[in-house]
Amino acid sequence: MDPLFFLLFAFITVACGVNVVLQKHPISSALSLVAVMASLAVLYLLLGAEFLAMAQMIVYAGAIMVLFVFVIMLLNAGTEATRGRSWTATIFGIPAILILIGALAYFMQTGMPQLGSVKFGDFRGGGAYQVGYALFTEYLLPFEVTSVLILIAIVGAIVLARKELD
Amino acid sequence: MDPAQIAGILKQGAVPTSWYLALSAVLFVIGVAGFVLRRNIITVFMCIELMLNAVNLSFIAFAHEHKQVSGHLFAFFVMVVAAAEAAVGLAIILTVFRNRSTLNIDEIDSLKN
Amino acid sequence: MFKLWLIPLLPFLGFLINGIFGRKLPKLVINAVAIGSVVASFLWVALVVGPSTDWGEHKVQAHYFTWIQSGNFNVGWDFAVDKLTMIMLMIVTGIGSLIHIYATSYMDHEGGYYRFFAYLNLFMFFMLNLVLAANYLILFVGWEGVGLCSYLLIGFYFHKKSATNAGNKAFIVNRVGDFGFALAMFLVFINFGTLNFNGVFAAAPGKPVETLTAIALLMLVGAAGKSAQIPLYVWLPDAMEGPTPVSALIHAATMVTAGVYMCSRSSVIFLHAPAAMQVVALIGLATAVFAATIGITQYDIKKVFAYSTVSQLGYMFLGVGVGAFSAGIWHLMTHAFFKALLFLGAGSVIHACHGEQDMRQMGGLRKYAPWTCLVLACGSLAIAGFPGTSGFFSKDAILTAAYAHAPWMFWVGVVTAGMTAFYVWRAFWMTFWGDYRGHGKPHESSWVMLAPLMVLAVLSLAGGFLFNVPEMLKDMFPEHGEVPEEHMLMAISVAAGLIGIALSWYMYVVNTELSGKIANALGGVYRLVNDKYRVDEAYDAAIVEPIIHGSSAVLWKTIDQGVIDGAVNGIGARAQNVGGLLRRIQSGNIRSYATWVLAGSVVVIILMGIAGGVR
Amino acid sequence: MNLLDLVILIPAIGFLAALFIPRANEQFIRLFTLGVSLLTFVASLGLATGFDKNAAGQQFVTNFVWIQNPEIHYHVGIDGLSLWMVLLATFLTPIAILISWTSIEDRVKEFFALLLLLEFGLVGVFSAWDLFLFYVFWEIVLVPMYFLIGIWGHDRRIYAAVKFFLYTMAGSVLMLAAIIFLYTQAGTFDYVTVLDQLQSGRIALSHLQETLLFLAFFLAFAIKVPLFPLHTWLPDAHVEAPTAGSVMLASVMLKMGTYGLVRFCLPMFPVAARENSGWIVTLAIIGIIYGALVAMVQPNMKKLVAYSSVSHLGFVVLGVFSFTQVGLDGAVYQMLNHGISTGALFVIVGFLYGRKHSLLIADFGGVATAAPWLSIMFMITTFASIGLPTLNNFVGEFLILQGAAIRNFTWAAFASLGVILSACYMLWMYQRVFFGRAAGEPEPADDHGHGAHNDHAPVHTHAVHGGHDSHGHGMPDLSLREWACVLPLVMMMVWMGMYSQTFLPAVSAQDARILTTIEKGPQASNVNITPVSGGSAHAR
Amino acid sequence: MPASFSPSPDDLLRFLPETILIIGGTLMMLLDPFLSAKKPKMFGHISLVAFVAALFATVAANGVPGPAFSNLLIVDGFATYFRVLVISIGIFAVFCSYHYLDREKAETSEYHALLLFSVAGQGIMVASNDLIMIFIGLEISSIASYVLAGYLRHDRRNNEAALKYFLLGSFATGFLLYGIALVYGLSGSTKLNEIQKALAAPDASLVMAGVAAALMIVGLAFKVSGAPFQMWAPDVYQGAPAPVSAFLATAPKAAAFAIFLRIFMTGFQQIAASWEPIIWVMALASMCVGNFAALTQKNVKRMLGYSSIAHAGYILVALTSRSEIGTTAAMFYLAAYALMNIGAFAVVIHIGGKGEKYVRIDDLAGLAKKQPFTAAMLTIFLLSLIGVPLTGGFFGKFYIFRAAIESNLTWLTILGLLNSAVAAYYYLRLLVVMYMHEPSEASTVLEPLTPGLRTALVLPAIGTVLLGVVPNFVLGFARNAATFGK
Repeated sequence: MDPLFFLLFAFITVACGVNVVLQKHPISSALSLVAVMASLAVLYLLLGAEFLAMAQMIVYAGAIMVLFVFVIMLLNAGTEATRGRSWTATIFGIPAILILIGALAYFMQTGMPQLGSVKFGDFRGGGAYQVGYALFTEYLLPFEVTSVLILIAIVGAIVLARKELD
Repeated sequence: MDPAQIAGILKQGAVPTSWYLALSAVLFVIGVAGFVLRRNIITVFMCIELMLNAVNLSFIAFAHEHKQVSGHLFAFFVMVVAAAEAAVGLAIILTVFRNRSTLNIDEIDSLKN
Repeated sequence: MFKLWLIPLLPFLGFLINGIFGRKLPKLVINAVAIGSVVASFLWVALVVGPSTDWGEHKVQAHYFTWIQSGNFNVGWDFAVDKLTMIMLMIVTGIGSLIHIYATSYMDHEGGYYRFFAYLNLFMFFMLNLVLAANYLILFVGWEGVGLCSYLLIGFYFHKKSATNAGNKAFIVNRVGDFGFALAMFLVFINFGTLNFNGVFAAAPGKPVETLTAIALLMLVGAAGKSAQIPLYVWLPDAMEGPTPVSALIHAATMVTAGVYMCSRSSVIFLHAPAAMQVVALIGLATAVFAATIGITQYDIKKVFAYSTVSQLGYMFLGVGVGAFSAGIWHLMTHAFFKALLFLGAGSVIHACHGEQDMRQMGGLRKYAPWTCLVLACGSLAIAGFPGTSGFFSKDAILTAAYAHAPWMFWVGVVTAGMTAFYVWRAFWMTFWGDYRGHGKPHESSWVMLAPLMVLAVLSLAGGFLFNVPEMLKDMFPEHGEVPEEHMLMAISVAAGLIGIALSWYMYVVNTELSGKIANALGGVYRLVNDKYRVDEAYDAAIVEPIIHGSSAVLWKTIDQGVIDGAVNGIGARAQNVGGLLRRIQSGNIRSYATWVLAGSVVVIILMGIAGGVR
Repeated sequence: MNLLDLVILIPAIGFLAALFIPRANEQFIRLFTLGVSLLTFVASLGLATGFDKNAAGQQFVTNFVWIQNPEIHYHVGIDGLSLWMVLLATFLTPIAILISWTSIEDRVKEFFALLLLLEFGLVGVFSAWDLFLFYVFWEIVLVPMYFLIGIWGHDRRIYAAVKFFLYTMAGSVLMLAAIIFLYTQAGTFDYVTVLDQLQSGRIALSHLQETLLFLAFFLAFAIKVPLFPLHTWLPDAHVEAPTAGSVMLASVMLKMGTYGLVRFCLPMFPVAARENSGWIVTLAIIGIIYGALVAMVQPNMKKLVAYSSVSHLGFVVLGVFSFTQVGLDGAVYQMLNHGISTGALFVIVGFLYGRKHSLLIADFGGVATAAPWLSIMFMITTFASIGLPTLNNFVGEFLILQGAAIRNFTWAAFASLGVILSACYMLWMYQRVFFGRAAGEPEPADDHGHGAHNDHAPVHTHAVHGGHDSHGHGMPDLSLREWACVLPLVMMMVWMGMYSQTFLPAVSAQDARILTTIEKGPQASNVNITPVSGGSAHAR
Repeated sequence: MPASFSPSPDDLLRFLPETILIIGGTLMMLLDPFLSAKKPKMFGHISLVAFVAALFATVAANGVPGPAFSNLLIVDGFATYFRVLVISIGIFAVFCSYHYLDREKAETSEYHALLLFSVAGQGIMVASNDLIMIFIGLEISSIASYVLAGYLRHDRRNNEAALKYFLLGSFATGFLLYGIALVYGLSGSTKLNEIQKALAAPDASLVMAGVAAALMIVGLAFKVSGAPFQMWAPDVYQGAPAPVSAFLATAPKAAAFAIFLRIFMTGFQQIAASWEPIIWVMALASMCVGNFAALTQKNVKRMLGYSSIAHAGYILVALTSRSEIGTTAAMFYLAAYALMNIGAFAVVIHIGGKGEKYVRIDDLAGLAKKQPFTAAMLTIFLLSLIGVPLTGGFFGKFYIFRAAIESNLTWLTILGLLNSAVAAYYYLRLLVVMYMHEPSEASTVLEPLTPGLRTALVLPAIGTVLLGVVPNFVLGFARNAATFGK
């Protein structure tokens, strides 16, 4: 079953990912991105990351993407203009992307050490308990420090988006 | 990887970790491609999220490989970072839009040469 | 011992006093200082050094201080007196004194009076240095120093462009000669390890002929510059821009003979380099003829004497070249007498005619300036080799030696002697006979001017008897072989002189039309000679102009500013171009930036992946 | 703290102190900097009197660690080579200050302070015995000169200043690379140690390495000298610089290059120096002739003098690379001579500029009438520059040419052409500037002659119509201050020309040591060129 | 390492500097309602106090060196050195900001809070021993910087700078993060010493390690603005408010170089042979791009942006030499670089005027006549940037090239030195304009130097000269720190 699940959701992920890029209207891209995240959450689950799968759905697909959609609506962003001005991006961009994926594939193919395989349920270290325990012991510092990150985000948003400086 | 191998995997019922990694790589590159090719700033920003998600998948796949929880934590931190970035980034986009009334990334090029 | 340093230093003090304070001094003091210093020096030479010097082998040496010392290159400020030097000292100080006296009157009305005497004293200092030197470098000090004074005095009337031009020309042409002299010194030091005359001459006979020939030829270049020989004679006629006493002292009697002195001084080297000797003789002879032909056609009285000087210097070189060093020196001395006389006389004539130098504007002056006429007649006789005069003896000595060396040289010399007599007497007739053709009323010069002239006139006439130079110098230079036909030769040369005088008398007194007819008949040839063979023009066209235009157009404008600076600025411009290109890449477009990041990362990833795989 | 330290420190302290003087006190600033520079000069005279010319090695040494790891020493001292260079710098600085007394009106404080900084750098360059320290001073010198040219210069000053800075910088960075490389080999910057290790073979350089190191040092020095074809910064810098700048530049700074050649290039890389001497000498000779020819056709006096420097310094390089005692002595001596005589040329050209605000030869004429003493001083300087015996340049040039002739007679022959040409351009300039009559000049002053006999009418009649007193105002003779600038220089010319024994023995002794070390060089025997010293191959 | 809920006092002490900075920033937000209307300058004072306190805390923390927080952090000489550096830069940034914010009427608590947070993030970066910690520190620093770059939100230049910085920064972070992920996958840890061990294992996959390192190089090179990842730098430095540019050009760069050094000199030392050529090329490219593109700039800020690229190139040369001397050199150079750049930007702030109207090079014209002191200070900084002896810039360059030559990077050295000669040209242009041109419009409206800016000029100037004349006091410390505790 696992491979089928994987392939299914991998297909959804990639398809939606491509859709994010291909869609002309940002709102479509955003919805595709939500789909990517959702299918990724499933893959996380397959990898035994229960907590993260939930977090992915709640934080990412929920909070962050809502913010995106909100801003898109707020700015009333329409279909993106077709006139592009970057020759560099068009001429070098696409070949570079192809070479990048090729290179990554080649090196992963040749250079990756022998890895195991994933079977649903063979790793149970990703539950809320384990994650929580690690967060408050070994990873206490980053956990606390990320709070600063959130604070900065708040301050930054205030600085940039509030109505008037006075 | 030839079809026979794939068939073997399907039969066995276990997915090689490298498939996840490959998926991650593909997703990453899609993100990169989107960044380079799209013109709407918000879409471009979403492509960055795509890249971060791709990396998260790698982290979790490797966490599974090493049977460690730390990889999950990394992914978790990345999410927090992504959230903070999203807040700040969207605020920046907002100010840009207020001043220029455009979201076309190609039109934001007054600082140059 | 003899305080040799006093000899040059006295005039030098005169120079300092007049040079620094002269502006504020009355003329009387200036005269006293200028004349006094030179006369004192003359007296010191004549009364103290001269008599005490044993006229035999004895040689006075004095070392004052080390001038330059570097490794084994050691040059001291050394003086030495031997007989040759003694003769030169007498000539220089003696004639120098006379000319100083003459000049006090001649320059009486000139501006820059003190300046003139300061320069003149400085000249004496350097000239005495030159003859007193005991090594080549000190000789060279004098050599260059007299060049400097020559430059200053030729350009004495520095408001006149022609004067300063002439000064520059003199100095620069001399520099060409000095170039040769300096190279000669380098060779001397390389081969002898010293520049001292004693050391060099002692070792010279043992050195290879090629070396000595090279040294001698290079010295000849130097001598040719200083003594106005072909091809470097061109400066001397122009040097007549200077005041006449200068022409007499520097450009006739003393400085220009320094080349002859130097060659004689180096006789040991020359004698061991026969090929060089031959060259010296040929150049001397060629110069003698060449300058004489020009002299025939000139109308400026000083130019005539100037070419005559060149010609006579050629004689001296002929003497040196054929090995008759003492004859050369003899002629040097007699020439100093009569040529100084001629120039000073010419000065007197010019003075009489209110500054006129063109002989066509003179004539009949014997009535207005009888004394001048008389003394000039003496000088002219002497230069024409009239029997019994000083010129007769010295010229004869040279011609005899030339005959012994190669008869054809004798014959050329004789022809030259005839021409010399012709043009000098031509000048004489044109000046003193006929009717006065100029403006104003000519007048006789003052006694201050005439007195030195008379002394010189006596010397010109009797100098040959009084000072038998070959006799004095006979131990210094090898004996010259006797020529059997000596009297015959003497007669021929005297005859040539007389014919010259007679011809000139006929052409310029009896049949004055004739010269014009001949000139017309000769046409182009005459004009060529009258234009001094257009050598100056040729030099200008062949050397000066190409150098100046080449330097300006090619070296400066093209190579310096075009190529080198162009390359430097070009590098700058290229750098800015590159900068401009890089700035264009920096388009401000976020997507292009991202593309660069992407492209960069692709390259880095591939390289690192490959490198990592290789280990 | 010995005397040399004082000589280095006094200008530095003076510089800093001058910065704190209120800028309104202009006269005080002038006096103060003059006082400092004179004090330095007096102190440096003590160096000359206390110097023992027979002792090997450097004297007045101060050596302590400045920076640990990499161990960089403040190691200064002087030997026969640097002694006179130091004195040259201290001698010319007061003169440079004096000539700027009235001509500098803008930003007086900065100007005079910078001159002191320049002096500090120059003295430092010539006395440093640590490679790093040397480089430090070498670069420090650039800064004040850059400002001197750029701020107080003439019309194209900025171009000239930047060109000067970049040219020098481009050369010196390679020297820095070479210095660092030597450090990695020797483990020290101390020049004595480095040299010792190089000579004893403890640092074994490959042939290629030695050549490259030599070239790196050589390039830096050659630009500074400047050697053809790296010279084009010089005319620009000279022409545009204020007089004091030109003087210091020509007289002292150019010597940094030649000094470097003698001090560093030769002893450290004897083999490379000898192998490369052929083309170097060729360039030097080209420079001699080329500089002279180009000087001849310059319409601008300063440019003329600048190109003449190219020519004269070609002689110096020739002397250095003759590898003979005579040539080397002459080269070092010629550095001093050129400093004095070219310095004086610039000083007087500066006077002329101050009077007429032009540097073009064509704008002058007849100066000799109006300002006889000025003309006489310039005449002496001119002849010194031409190389008239009894004046200083002759001694140097003769020794150089003699040395070159010992090594290769053809070199001397070609180089001697420069002596002829120098007379051409200098005299021609002198004639056009000082002789003749200035345009519109009236009858000459009473004591200056036009020949009563010879002087023909045109000049007279033409001149009568000129303005009556133009020359009296426009071209005064030397003032007392100007005398104070020129007279010491002229006296030095005569002294150095007449009695070189004051200076040469110290130089000679040091040169002899350098030459011996060169001949002892570890690989010297492998090379096919036999070293020649003096004329020892012949006579005796 | 046994996991525990309560960190030890030593752990807390080792993290004290950042704690102080964060508390200071938070405190500022709390005090905002009381101060912002009446005494906005107080915010500056408070942040100064916080920075100074953090500086002392750094010194205190250095007294108890060692790892903290389950080895995520490490306090060693290296960390202390860079902490002191970034905190000092913070102090100077505050001094630079007083006048600027006053002029722009934009004195807020948020500005100073963000500055404090940003420095805190850099402090975390430099003291981290773990890639994930590094990442978090980097993001704290970066996100705060993004906001600061766009601080004057009504200014179009600020907006654009912020957007570019943000988008491209995030893009590059993606690469960095991907690299971290791969490293984690290969070694099973993100701790640098573990990575080093894992890579030393005989069966380690060096191909993937290379790819991972490559991705991290991309991310880090972006942060240090090494070519070809430098494109953002000129735009951002030009667009951001001048004091922020001063800060951005120095502190994040120093911190980024610190982690660059730490990661590549410890974690990736095993595969040094493969990254050295890459950095070699990158160093050269940075020097060339920076210097050549700066040649024709007209805007001072932009020119300084390009110059910072070139200087990054020099520091990359030090990295290329991958020796302790090289690390020392990079550390020293960063200090010198920070001082001279802050100083140069301070002058730009001074002459800029309201709305940064006068930031063209020509606006410096005649500065030496109007304000000789300011001109003299800028002269010191420019001479240091050129690399004239007796300045920190020179000694730093010298030390870098010394390291390079000792590592046989002769050609890189020569090219680098030639580059520094090219660089002299555009720095000289500033000197030319300042000293040799007649005063322009900008100088007529020039205000006198305020005490804050004066401090921001004098202290760096003194520092620059001290680094050049007596480099030992910094050099000695850097040399000990460069061993990474080995």
